[in-house]
Amino acid sequence: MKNLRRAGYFLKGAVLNLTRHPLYSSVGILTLCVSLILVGFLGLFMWKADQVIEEMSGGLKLTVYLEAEITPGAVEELTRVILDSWPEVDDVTFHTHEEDRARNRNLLPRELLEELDPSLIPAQPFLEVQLAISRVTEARIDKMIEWFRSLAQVQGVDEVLFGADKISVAYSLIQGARNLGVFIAAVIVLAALFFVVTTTRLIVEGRRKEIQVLLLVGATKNFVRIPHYIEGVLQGLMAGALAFIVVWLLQHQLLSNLRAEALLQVPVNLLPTGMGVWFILGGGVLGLLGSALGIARYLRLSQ
Amino acid sequence: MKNLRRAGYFLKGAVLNLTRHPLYSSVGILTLCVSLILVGFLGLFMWKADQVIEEMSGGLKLTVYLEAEITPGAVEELTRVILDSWPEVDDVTFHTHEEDRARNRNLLPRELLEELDPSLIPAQPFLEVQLAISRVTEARIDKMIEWFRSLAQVQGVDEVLFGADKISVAYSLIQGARNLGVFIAAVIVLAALFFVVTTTRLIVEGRRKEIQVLLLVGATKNFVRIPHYIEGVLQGLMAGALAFIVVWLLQHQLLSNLRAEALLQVPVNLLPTGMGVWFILGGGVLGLLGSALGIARYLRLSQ
Amino acid sequence: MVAMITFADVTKRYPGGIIALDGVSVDIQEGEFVFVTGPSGAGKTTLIRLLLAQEKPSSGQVLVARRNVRALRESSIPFLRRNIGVVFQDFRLIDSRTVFENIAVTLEVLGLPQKTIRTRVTHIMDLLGLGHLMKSYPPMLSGGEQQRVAIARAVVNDPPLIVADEPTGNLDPALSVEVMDLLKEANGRGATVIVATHSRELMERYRTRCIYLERGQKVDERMTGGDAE
Amino acid sequence: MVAMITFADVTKRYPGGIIALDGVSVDIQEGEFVFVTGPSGAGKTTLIRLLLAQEKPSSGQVLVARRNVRALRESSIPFLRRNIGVVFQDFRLIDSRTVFENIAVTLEVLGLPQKTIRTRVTHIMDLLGLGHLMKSYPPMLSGGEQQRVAIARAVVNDPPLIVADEPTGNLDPALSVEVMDLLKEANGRGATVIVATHSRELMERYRTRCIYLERGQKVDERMTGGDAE
Ligand SMILES: Nc1ncnc2c1ncn2[C@@H]1O[C@H](COP(=O)(O)OP(=O)(O)OP(=O)(O)O)[C@@H](O)[C@H]1O
Ligand SMILES: Nc1ncnc2c1ncn2[C@@H]1O[C@H](COP(=O)(O)OP(=O)(O)OP(=O)(O)O)[C@@H](O)[C@H]1O
Ligand SMILES: [Mg+2]
Ligand SMILES: [Mg+2]
Repeated sequence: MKNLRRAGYFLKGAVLNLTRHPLYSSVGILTLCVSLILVGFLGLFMWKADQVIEEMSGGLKLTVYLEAEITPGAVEELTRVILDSWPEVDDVTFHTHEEDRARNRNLLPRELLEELDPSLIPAQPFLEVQLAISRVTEARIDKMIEWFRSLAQVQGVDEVLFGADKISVAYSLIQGARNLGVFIAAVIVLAALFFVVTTTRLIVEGRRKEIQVLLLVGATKNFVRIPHYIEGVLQGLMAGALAFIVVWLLQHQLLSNLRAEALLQVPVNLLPTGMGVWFILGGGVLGLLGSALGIARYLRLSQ
Repeated sequence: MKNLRRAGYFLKGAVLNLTRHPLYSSVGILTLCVSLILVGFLGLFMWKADQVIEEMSGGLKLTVYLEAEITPGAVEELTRVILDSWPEVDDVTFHTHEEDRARNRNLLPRELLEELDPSLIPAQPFLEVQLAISRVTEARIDKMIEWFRSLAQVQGVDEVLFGADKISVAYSLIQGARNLGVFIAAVIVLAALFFVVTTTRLIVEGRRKEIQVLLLVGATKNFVRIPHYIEGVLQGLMAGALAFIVVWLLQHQLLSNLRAEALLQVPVNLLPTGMGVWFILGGGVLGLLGSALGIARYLRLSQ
Repeated sequence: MVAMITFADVTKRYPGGIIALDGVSVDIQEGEFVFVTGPSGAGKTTLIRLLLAQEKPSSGQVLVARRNVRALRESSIPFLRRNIGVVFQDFRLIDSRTVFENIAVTLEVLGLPQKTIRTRVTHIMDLLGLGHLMKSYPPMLSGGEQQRVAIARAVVNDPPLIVADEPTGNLDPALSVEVMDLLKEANGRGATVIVATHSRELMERYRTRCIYLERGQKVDERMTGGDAE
Repeated sequence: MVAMITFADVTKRYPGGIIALDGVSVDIQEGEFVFVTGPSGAGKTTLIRLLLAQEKPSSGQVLVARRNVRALRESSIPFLRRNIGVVFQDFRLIDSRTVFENIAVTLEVLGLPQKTIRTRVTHIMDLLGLGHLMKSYPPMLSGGEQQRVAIARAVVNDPPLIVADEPTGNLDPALSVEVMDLLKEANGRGATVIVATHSRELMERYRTRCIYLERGQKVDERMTGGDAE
């Protein structure tokens, strides 16, 4: 009963804080909101960037040349073994003798083709193995290259073409880009947290005298702190909703811009509405964290 | 004399503001600093990204095939005309008959080459025209494509190969990336400005009573405002210096990280020390802007 | 009677070197009514701060209700303060809360039910002529109105110890008398009351014990009032 | 003599509907010394706020040195205020500046040379017994010390008009007399002085004109002092 009453006073304190100083509450909410936009917007961009890199690099492929007389059963068996052994493999497709010839034709200069008997163009059936870069890990990459190299000894397999170097480099490139992304994300998240904490700290400073009064009339630190936390969470939830709307509008604008100007096949991968929940939750957590860090040092110093 | 004295009081007021409330001055400086880091660091990244894209796209090239019997004088003349007409052209290199044959050889499948008489491989001298993507503008791109197309009619020129489509798409891609960069930069700059202004506004709010006292004892708005501006500039200069140091360290760290992990040929293009001046100037301007915007509305409302 | 408050050879030196209290020893019994007086800067407010554990004595002991304030754990301080109703010299109202909320805060801290709070706050406000200011904010009040709000907040929860620092500095003579009567009544109900003041008028009106401070030292202690001396 | 201050049928209604001044008409001549008194909430502080152009009258005219305060351009207000030394009821000191700097600010605003400022501030501080507090900050001062700083700031530039709102509420009787003597001296040098106060002691000491306010209305006006009535 008494606890319920106390909870009521905490909530009331939070609402008083929120409503009685419009400057503080609007700055509080907007700071959280802009921070979330920064993090959310750049998160979005980085997430897409991962996709873009994956697409641009054309993925990592290896070609397993087969002997001309291989049976469909053996092909199927080989495909299964590859898929089962390596979760990194995204897809294995079989290409026939004719498909290979068509591919080789395309590699030849026009002038040459005119003088050439089509049957002279060499051809061979092969398996195209597509790796999912995002699933490739540093630890397994060497083992994988080794395994595929040894595949050449298997019955029915003629040769494995893949340039181990190329895979390593592409992998490194992607890893580098990802590192860069993490680095930038870290800088931005830290900056956002910094802004949220300093803003809260300034607001607490502006309320210094009021907090002192509360302490002087016998309020415990929790009596001061808990409404402040609740206020932070409430602000965060509002800021999260606001930020989601803004980021959604921004990316909408940005994507239609890109599509119009750059003739790009950007996927219409709009920010899913479900993300809104994450924004709001993130806002709440950020608000709580900011208010907690913002008041902590202050309360530790005051009696 | 009196003006000099007044200037002295303004400066004194600024120094008092700076020194008498460590929380406000440290938050002020750190906010400016983190804002500059955000802008500076991402500016740096975007600037490098431009370079990276330019390199990755391999640049835009066109090939002007020449007739076998063309004279060195005519080649030189043609090179000069191209370079003079199009500032977008970065470089024109002449490749002989033999070089073309070597290039074509590389395009052929191994199996085929074994059976082929080398002299059968067609070859032709050509000019390789390298475009500087960063100098290509939307307005001139169509005209340029037109001009090069018409080059085929010129004496000594056999054919111009360039896929107008490819140029357009690559150009659009780069343009899109640049747009995206501008978009992100705008978001970050706006966010940074927002944080600087709200922080100043909160600090002004914390000084509300003191400012009111000044006004009540007969201070003009300028007497309140000018020390505040000076304070903003001083904070900005300090923040600029600090931010430059941090960004320099960050990019140093980042580059050596990338180079180690990704085997990338990242240029050792360290942030030139001259940029420090820009950081400090930028800090000063941002500090002034923030303090001006932060106090403006407040002073307009108070009497 | 039991000593409600004991100052045993208390010295308070502020950072900066000013000695605000210098070897002060005082005993105040439960249920007493005491004036503390002395010129500006004598240490009256400092004495009150020590009672509230707002400051720690530089040397000597301060005991409030037999608890040594110096040895109090930080987490116990709020519970000490809940037993002391204080009228601060500079009022210390919360600018962003209404007069009603300012007075109610003492009771909310105690976790009393909303209804009790409403009754008690309304009652004390009417008593001090603040009834019509319920929803006003402190910056909108006159000096005397602010002072009465501070007084209302100090007495609303009927604390066993009431400390008033210059409680009538902004009140006209008629109101001053009313406020003193209010404190006297609380004293009659058993509360210990300490009033720090310069006002001779105030002290002359009542026959009570009066402690004289000067430059931080207790220089005199006697009964005041028309028939004293 | 010329009217230094004229209130002509002045009404001040605060947002919220409270009528703080209600049809007040008063003339104060150059060089006069006037008490304004009345119970808490009578409108004394409001009267002073109108003089300073801190508030605009709801109706009626306020003239200070023949300038209509209501018609004053915003940019002229600072120049009006430089001619009025005010002791605010709540002191209004700058917490982040030392006592010296707080007093000096009135002179800095006028653009006086540093040396003159130092001499004058030091002089007034000694006069009010604040000499040793030069480098202290207001939150470290006792109530009476703060009040004296506020008084020092109001008189340091020898303004033609001095307005003191309850200037002795936190001062002991001896200091109160000193402060009143200081104001009397300034008055003797030609300054017009207005003192708002509840203190009967204060009013009784001097034979001067006294204006009585009640609920915003001027209810009486007569000479005070031992030999009045
Ligand atoms: N926080 C502080 N830091 C430094 N000195 C202080 C502080 N608080 C008070 N003092 C000094 O201690 C002395 C006593 O102050 P105190 O406030 O106790 O006086 P007081 O008796 O209440 O005076 P008044 O009647 O003027 O209110 C004063 O000289 C004052 O300057
Ligand atoms: N800013 C304001 N907003 C609303 N009402 C106000 C404001 N300032 C003063 N009042 C009201 O106006 C009335 C007169 O206030 P004023 O401060 O002039 O009284 P006073 O005579 O100075 O009283 P005291 O002696 O208590 O200082 C009071 O009832 C007060 O509540
Ligand atoms: Mg005191
Ligand atoms: Mg008043």
